[in-house]
Amino acid sequence: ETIGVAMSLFDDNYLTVLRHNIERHAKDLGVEVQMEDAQGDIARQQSQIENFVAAGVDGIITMLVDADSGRAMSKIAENAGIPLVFVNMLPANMDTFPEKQAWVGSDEEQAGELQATEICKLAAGKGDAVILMGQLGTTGQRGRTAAVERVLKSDACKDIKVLDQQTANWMRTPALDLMTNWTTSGIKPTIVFANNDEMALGAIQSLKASGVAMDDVIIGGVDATQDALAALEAGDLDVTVYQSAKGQGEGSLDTVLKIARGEKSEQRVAIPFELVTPENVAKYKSSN
Amino acid sequence: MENVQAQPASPTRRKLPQELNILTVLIGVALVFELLGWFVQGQSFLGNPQRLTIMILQVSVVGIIAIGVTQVIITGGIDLSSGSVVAMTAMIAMSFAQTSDFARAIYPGLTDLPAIVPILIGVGLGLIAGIVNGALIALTGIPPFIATLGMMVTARGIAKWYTKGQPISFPSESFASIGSGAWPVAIFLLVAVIFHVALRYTRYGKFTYAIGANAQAARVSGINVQAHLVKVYAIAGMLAGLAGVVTAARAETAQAGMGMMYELDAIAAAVIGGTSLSGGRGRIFGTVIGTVILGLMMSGFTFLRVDAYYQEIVKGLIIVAAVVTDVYRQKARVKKG
Amino acid sequence: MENVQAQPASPTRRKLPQELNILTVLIGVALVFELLGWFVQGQSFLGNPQRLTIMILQVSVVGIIAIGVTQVIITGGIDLSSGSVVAMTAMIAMSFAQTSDFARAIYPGLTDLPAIVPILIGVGLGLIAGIVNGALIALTGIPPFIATLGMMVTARGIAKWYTKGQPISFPSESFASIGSGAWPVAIFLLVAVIFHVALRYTRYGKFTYAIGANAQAARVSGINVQAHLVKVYAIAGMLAGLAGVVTAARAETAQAGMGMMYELDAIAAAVIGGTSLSGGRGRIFGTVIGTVILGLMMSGFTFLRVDAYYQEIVKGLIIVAAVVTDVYRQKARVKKG
Amino acid sequence: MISTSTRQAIEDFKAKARPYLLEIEGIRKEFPGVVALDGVEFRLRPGTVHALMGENGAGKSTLMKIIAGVYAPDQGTIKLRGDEVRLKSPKDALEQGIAMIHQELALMAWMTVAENIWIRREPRNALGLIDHKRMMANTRELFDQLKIGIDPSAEVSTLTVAQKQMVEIAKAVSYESSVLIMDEPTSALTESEVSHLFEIIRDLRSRNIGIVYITHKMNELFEIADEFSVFRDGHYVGTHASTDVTRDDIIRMMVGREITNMFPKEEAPIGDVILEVKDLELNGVFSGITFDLRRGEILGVAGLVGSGRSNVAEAIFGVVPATQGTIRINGEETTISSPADAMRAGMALLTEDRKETGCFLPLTILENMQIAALQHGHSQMGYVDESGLRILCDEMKNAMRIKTPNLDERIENLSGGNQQKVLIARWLLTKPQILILDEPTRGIDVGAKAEIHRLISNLAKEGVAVIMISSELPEVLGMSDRILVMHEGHMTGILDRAEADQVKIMELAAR
Ligand SMILES: Nc1ncnc2c1ncn2[C@@H]1O[C@H](COP(=O)(O)OP(=O)(O)OP(=O)(O)O)[C@@H](O)[C@H]1O
Ligand SMILES: Nc1ncnc2c1ncn2[C@@H]1O[C@H](COP(=O)(O)OP(=O)(O)OP(=O)(O)O)[C@@H](O)[C@H]1O
Ligand SMILES: [Mg+2]
Ligand SMILES: [Mg+2]
Repeated sequence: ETIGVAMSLFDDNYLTVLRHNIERHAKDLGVEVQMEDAQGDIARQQSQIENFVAAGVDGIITMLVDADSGRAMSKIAENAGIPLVFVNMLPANMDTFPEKQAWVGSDEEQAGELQATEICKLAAGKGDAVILMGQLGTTGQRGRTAAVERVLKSDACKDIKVLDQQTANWMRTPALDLMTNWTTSGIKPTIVFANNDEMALGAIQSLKASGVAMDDVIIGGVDATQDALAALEAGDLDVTVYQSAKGQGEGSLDTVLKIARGEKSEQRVAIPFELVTPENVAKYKSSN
Repeated sequence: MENVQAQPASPTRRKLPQELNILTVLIGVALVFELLGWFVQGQSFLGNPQRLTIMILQVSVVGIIAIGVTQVIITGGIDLSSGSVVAMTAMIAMSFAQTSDFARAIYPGLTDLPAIVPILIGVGLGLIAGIVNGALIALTGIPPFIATLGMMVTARGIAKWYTKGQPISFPSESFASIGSGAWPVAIFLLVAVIFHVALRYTRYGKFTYAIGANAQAARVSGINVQAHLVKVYAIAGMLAGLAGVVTAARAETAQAGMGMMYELDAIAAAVIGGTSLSGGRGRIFGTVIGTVILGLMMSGFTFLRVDAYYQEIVKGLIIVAAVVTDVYRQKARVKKG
Repeated sequence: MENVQAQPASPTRRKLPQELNILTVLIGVALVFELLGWFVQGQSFLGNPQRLTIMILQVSVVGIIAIGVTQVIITGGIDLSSGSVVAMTAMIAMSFAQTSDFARAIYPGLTDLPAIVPILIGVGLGLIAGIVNGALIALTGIPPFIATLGMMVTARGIAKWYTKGQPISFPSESFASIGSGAWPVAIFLLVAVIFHVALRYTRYGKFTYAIGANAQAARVSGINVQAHLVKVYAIAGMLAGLAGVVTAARAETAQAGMGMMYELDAIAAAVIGGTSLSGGRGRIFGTVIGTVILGLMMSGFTFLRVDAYYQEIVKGLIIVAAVVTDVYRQKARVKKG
Repeated sequence: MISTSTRQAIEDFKAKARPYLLEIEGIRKEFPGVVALDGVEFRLRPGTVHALMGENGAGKSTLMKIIAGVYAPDQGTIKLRGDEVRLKSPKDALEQGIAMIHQELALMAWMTVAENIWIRREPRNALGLIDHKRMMANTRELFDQLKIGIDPSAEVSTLTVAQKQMVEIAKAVSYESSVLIMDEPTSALTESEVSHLFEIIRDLRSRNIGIVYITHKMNELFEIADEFSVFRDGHYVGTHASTDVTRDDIIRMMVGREITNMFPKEEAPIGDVILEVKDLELNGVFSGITFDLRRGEILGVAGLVGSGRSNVAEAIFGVVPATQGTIRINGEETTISSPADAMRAGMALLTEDRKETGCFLPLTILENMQIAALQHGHSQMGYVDESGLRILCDEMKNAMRIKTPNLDERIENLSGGNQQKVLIARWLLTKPQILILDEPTRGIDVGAKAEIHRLISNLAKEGVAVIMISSELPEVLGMSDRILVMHEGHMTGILDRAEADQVKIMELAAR
């Protein structure tokens, strides 16, 4: 059996781990996978799925570039009668899935919510915050930022003031520069919400360089990458959110194979996010 | 002077020099894929009509852009803004193509509009972006690279700002239909034919080549160089707008990240097809072939299950190899006479 | 022949024409931010020495690239590969800079190496990429745009393939130190001074300008144009490699997505600084100013808390405005004589 | 024509110049579709000036480029001082002592005069850095020696064509090479400068340097050359001492037929005034230009290099519009702010700089020829009548004897003279009422020159009003009905054909 896997972006750390989990699992099962990189481009991803159809694969797994493009992808697979499983990103057309299609993943908003709730608790509901956003317009950036903002509106956390929010394009160096620009402009946050770990690490580097004690700021990321876990252990990072790449990777491959073989399967397989703190970090060090 | 005689060149050589060259490159690449197909996959690469359609379908948007970009390059300029203009026009056109079945991203009070309205809005916006590019270049004299780089950043910014990053989705059926089936291919080929004729047989075309060959001489020959440049950039912008509409219709969604790097693919298609970046030389037919070569690569890689990690490396090498081959074949042709 | 006389130019005009122009643009932009700073934030923008350092610090990587790119543009070429070369060299250099405190991404058996090893590997790899660019351009005669576009795609592919997309982190202290503090700024300025001298006071420089002004004339003057072009692209590649090392050291991690679009920022810095894309004109000092203008914008936007969604729009407009101003001031200067 | 001292010099050196400085045999060079040279031989003695003569496209420049290492020959040998050499690049040639002034100006526009001259040989200080001061001083010294008055620190782009030419000459001389090739060095110079150049050449000759001198100007041959070789259609015709032959002999060798009249000026009926120029002024460049022009009249414009003749022509044609003054066409005041305006008013301008403002090098001959005509008609709703134009252009090509296999050849591949003919054809296709020609026969061979003169004359007869700027006094005197003379941006007089002669013109031009 051959499964086509259309990933949104190869450069992303978390997605790399996810990809490797799919590959590993496929090897164990003796299934052949063909990976494609859409480089963040919806149209390219669409073409890749069409190319899979033309190449006659037995099933397709896709990590969407954007949730809203789900409908177009669903149509292509439906017309060709090929099973399609969306992994990680929740497609906008989840409720109207045709047959032979499913979603395996975790809800972006949950990540932001877990992060914000924990930070709010650590900060005792008050402080000056900044938000480091991912690349503007991406589903992760929107979902996670929206969840953080929602949590901060709640009564328990409404004393946390957001001083500014800017994008650092998911990357470490831009986050480093952004944070430095903030501190020199008189924005001295005690709380940093970062849409992912890389940006959190950039912020940490900047704050350390300007002599801020890491105990004085609370910093949260998402993804639980190896770098982030190390930072968490060192006490620099305060919280991150684990998204089970293993669960999603294996789940998506299992689901698509089930559909392809005509076995029964769920259309919605939710794999929850998990909060990672210094207390439980050891458990995750070997997970991703 | 009676004995003034140059050896007459073979007459065939005159008609399609660059295009024939690049056509053989195209055939060469296709044959390599075909051969590998039989060896590696045990099936024909070209023998699958569905694949052939998809091959062109997936590059038709880049192709539409490339036709405009080719004209800009012939004038000796460059257009880096096309990819961003695709995003901007896709977003804005889509906001007028949504139906009331879903919540509208912008203009909640809007009634459902016929598809032609968002299409014209998209194409019109592209036209305006192109006019701004052209006017900047022609009137202020700044290099096209910078003017269109500015537009690239600005248009992308507008695309993001328009809905604060939110994508806009679920257009009306009629709007989506121009992106479905073989429509994008048809639009691409129609545009190609129109501008092939325009460049070869009209004054517009002759002036375009003249400006690229020697702008000063063009002015002295009575051409209004500034006005003409505005026209050429306007057309390139308009085609980018059209490409934006087609992409949005095809994906049934518009988002700010769309069309990223398309400008480079479009320029690559034009140059692979024999358009000279120093201006004055190039043909639409060549650009179409260049575009198809890009499509061929994308399909071929998936077909041959080339590891995605290698795809980019191989793609880079093929682009360079195609142009090198072309350059050498032209040199060889010149040698042979 | 006694009456053959060029109007002697006023002697001051010769010395720093473009740079002075662009310096005033820089001062203009800075003053606007300063003014807005007082009005909007109630504090001085320039009065903060830390900000001034950071302003340059965050663009020093782009600046290092821009110095190489400037030289390429002076020859009439272009280098689109720098951003990708940054990623490739960052990845590979970093894999030799890791310590045994953490698991190594590649080469698990390696002992800890002194920082100079990964630095030389990074710079050397950049050099090789540059030589390949230069050799392709000089020997096959394909346009620089295409050769370096090929390298752009290929080098990015290599960066991704190297660890199958995995980032590489935790370098040795000594390696990280060249990216910390004011080191990147020092490296940037040192490189700038070296190539300022090289361009102005060595034959290398004269040949570079000569080739850009008139390659044919350079050839008949006895310059080995091909060999020289290889040199210039090699230097640009080497500087991109150096930039890759500095970025990796600064971020203490290397990732395949690094350096994205840096080539455009570098080209913009060069052109804002007065380097002509048609070749033959440009100076390192101008490029340094152009780089600082980019840094000023980044800092300024954050300082003024410009909404993230507007920033790109404003950035695009400023780039265009800077170059337009420059063009007009130059025209005015020419008018005055 | 030949002074006794020159004759003496020839005898002297014939005796001692046994081993040739340069010997060339059996050279063949082919370009796509054209055999530029075939079985060519050529020998140069030290201490002589050896002129190369031949029609446009005969292969003179190509042969010289082979000697200067620019092209590699397909066949044949080059011997330098008796030893066979292979010149792989201009660098090789320069290092072997062969320098060349190229027909197409080869300077780096954005560099200074000094940088252009010393490129690759810049003086360096103890640190190995370039010593700009010394470079300037060296340039000044060179210029003083050659009596050239150009600022060494000026950017080449600000120089006039003539000044650029002088810089090229100085640069070539500065190599102190033993073989110096000059490919039409005087095409952009006026008489006084030419005689100055000849002084330089004589000085070089006395230092035993071998000079190859290409020219289309017959009188220069007699004045400066010791011997000359003739080429025709890429073949070697023969070598003679310049004392042995007459002008007509040479022309016969070059063209293979007689040319009886160089200036076939025919009386044309002079009609009404068509163009009136009054007090035309361009700030700081020229002022007070007033004249009128009648149908059928040829108005010659003479003056020294840099006197502003080209600027006036460009102002009238709207390339750089005048800042003051009026232009009337057929009695009506007309504002001309761009060449398009001028063309609408029935004007045409053949510009002086073929490469910069004339040719579209990457385009074909056909495309080059038809471009101006496209402004008026030849198209319907933008759709160009290509076949109709092709017939017209083909006629032009035949009428003007443009040497090319066909119209789809790139103009780039034509010889300079043939390019010039294509440009003239371009403007004739617009059927102008007023034709302004700026150095129309620059770089054109005698045969073609006579043809162009006949053409101009015929046009005048058909009622076209012609303004002809020329630095060749015989041409101005031979062709014009009246002659306008300029000096440093001012008109210094208008002479009638009857009263004009060389002396009067020079008086007005140089005062
Ligand atoms: N680079 C080239 N490519 C193709 N054909 C060429 C090239 N250079 C010269 N030719 C052709 O070779 C022939 C000889 O040209 P060449 O320039 O040597 O003539 P010439 O004797 O110098 O003429 P002129 O007096 O006009 O300068 C011409 O027919 C010309 O068209
Ligand atoms: N591009 C330029 N920049 C500055 N000065 C110029 C430029 N072109 C011409 N000039 C000046 O204008 C004056 C007239 O030049 P023009 O070329 O009209 O003279 P000309 O009589 O036609 O000489 P030529 O024989 O060289 O054609 C000269 O003094 C020259 O220095
Ligand atoms: Mg010649
Ligand atoms: Mg003139």
